[in-house]
Amino acid sequence: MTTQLCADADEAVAGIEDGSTVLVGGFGMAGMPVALIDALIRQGAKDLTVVSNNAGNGDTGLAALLAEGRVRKVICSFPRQRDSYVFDGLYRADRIELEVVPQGSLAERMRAAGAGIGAFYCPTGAGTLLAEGKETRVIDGRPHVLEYPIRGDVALIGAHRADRMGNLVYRKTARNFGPVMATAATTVVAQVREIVETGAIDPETVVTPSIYVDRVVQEGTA
Amino acid sequence: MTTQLCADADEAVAGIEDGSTVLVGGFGMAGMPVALIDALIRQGAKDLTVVSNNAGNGDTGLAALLAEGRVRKVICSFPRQRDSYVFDGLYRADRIELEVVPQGSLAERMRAAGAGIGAFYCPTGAGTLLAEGKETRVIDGRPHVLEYPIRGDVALIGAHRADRMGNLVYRKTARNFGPVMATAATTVVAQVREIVETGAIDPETVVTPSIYVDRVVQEGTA
Amino acid sequence: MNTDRSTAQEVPAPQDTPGPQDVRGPLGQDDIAALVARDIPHGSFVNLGIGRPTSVADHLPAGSGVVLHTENGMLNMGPAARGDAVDPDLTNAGKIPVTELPGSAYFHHADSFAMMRGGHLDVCVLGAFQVSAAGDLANWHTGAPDAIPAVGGAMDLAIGAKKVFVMMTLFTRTGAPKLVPRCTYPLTGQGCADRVYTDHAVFDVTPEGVVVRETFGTSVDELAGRLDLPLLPLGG
Amino acid sequence: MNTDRSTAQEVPAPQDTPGPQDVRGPLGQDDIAALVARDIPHGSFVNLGIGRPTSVADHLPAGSGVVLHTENGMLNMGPAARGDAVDPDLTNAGKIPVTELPGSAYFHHADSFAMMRGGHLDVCVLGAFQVSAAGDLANWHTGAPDAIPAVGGAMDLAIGAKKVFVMMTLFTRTGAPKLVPRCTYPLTGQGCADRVYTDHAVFDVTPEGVVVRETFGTSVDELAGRLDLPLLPLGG
Repeated sequence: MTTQLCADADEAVAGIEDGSTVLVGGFGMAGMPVALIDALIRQGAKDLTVVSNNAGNGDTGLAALLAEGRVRKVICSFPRQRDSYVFDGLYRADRIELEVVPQGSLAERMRAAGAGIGAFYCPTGAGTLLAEGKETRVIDGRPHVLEYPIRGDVALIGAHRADRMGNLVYRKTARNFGPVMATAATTVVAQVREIVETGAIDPETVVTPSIYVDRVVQEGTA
Repeated sequence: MTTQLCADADEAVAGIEDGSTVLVGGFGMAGMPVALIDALIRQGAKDLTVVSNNAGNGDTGLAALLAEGRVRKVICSFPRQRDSYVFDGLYRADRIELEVVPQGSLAERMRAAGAGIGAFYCPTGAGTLLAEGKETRVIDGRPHVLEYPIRGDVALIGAHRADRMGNLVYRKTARNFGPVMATAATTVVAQVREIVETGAIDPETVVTPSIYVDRVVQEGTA
Repeated sequence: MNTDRSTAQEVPAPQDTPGPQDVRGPLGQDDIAALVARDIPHGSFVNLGIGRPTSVADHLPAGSGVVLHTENGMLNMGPAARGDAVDPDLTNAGKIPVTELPGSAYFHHADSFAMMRGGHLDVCVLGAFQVSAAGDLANWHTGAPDAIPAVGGAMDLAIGAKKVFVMMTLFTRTGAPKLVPRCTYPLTGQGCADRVYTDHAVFDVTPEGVVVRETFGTSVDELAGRLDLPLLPLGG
Repeated sequence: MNTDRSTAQEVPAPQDTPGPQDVRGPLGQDDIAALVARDIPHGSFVNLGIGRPTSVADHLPAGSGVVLHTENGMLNMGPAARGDAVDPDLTNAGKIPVTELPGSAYFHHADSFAMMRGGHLDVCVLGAFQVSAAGDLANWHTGAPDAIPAVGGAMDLAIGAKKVFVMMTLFTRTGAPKLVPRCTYPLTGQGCADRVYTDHAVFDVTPEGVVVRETFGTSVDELAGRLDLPLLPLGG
């Protein structure tokens, strides 16, 4: 349905419900939807499951959401970083649940959700701790782990530019998880640096077509 | 390894062995690597398995390869067309094997081959003739069919432009199967309309990165 | 016409004798297409099957905001190309040259079918040989022993869209119903058809049974006498 | 340094006492990186793990034709960015600002890991806690009960590349071998390591056993006395 151009980040995150699974884009600060996370903190939804590559840095962004006790579970590939002390503290206090997923399987499981794939056999992680309890199968002589889709109720992503229809382009390695998360959530919210007229993005270069994007907000309109 | 810029289409298809599985790009004429198919006809490899969306039209291209009796099996989504009389004749004479695959499963099975996915559960075709003999599983209340990768020994694809390093861009709906096939074959050969200097293609717009491309030949250098 | 998917070319021409109860007799194909177009919500992302379903585009009003998908890798496809606008690199799934509209996007086949299979299209419109009371769809194979099987994207479309609308005549040339208790032709997809637009009536396939939404030159009772399955009135 | 994957920060500093038999004593980390760089074929597509493996890039000669992949979505990554070239949108997998070279390409995470998992990279270079005689690799988890598990892309890299090169010191700070009969740390991948570059020797993991390719300031016999696994001489 038609992409909604939001007046500010608060409008963009309106309606996110308690208990939602929220996919949060970015790899480090590149592609991180900071304005949307800040708006989600103000918005108040709690008991969230957050799916993101990391589990927050320092005291801002995801870390601030975690610090407010709003996140029940984190699904990520790398929670432990030099400045992930907010997550570390919650984890050691047994106040947050953690599912560690190899980075590629994290991306592929969201891709499967977006692509209507029911499950897939993946060689990554076979024979390791992270495959414990998972179904396995040897295919072509190689062990594989059966992985299921990760779906979001909401995806919050950062992109570079949108047209008014909702087509997105990214910039350099800030592309990372955004295009995959945009396919995997019921409601997809993108913060962008600029919004251009429909037709101003070359159709050959669109990375996330408008069909995947529900709401767009320009950064700085917070 | 470094992409080879070939002097002509014959050099580009050199070494294709009898019994090879050849992925052939294109949807209708859009993206069809006509010069490479013609060169493959001259090259002489036989007992081929051809994977392509269709099974040849009229008397040229794929149809000519079929007419020469060089193809043992076709894996495609839609062999029967108004002018597919070459294939039709071979099929009715029991001189060619046919595996019909839903178009999306055809693309996804090649994507799985390129992406290192061992197999995947797909809802398409569940409960139909095309799922007969295949393993099935109900996931989230919905029947799925277990689909395995389709790998090529060679892929012959048409693209719009290459840089000298082998990065490819396509044009409009001629993109179709090219990018997927490029990930799924051991040796990937692309015919392009022009070859530009490395650096002349915006890195944001590359569709098939050079890592997937083994040989490039410019059309008209036949 | 190259037909990768639909069976529209095998749908007989509409009957044009007026029905007994309504001067608005059985509809022509164009009227059916107009009905489908009427029911597509504003701003929907839609795939129109090859053949007759393609004509639904002609009935979408200006400003409908409908974005057309073609499974060979494009969103926001424009009308058929004519004259100098014909570009061999730009076709629809029927391999007919088309145009692009502002805001279009291109993508490869795996991404295009991921979009379909993943349930991102709001509506898909398909032709059919048969639809069953359970919403099973048969539109790819006559089951004839000498037929060369060819499925194209039919099965992907059947299971992928949020809503699958079927357009067909209600009866074959020989008068056999095409809305049936169980399909006798090989299936394209199980339980996938949501609504069936025909020359005599529009039907909803629901868990309770087949509901008649509207009739054209006939009545629910009369239809019930010609079809071998129970029919429910709308709102009944 | 943000470490999403490797364990290089836990690798002790190299011993710099010369070995008993060779003036070329145990190698420093820089020498190990140079050895790895020497063995990367011209034109290879390579992923260098975070931490020490990153330094291999400094030893690739001009004209090596090596194309660097970073799993956060780029091919043909250039050197670290300095000064005005720093762009927050352009980092490597260690989140260090980098540059692009002519002919680079960007792609999203699912495509990037498809490239890795699909076996398209020629070489990947990783750090390790332990490597076993069977090529099992342990580099993500100490197994300590209070450790917060974090794997990043380690498992994907371990199973994806055509050749996996490991760079590590051969012994821990306390002198325990890191090339072991069986890993005691939790595995990153099974049977995935092809070659192990250490300060004392370079080893090939083969179906027949661990082969010593070259030694630095030591001998095969002396190594055999310090390691708890059989060693085969090169060409033996």
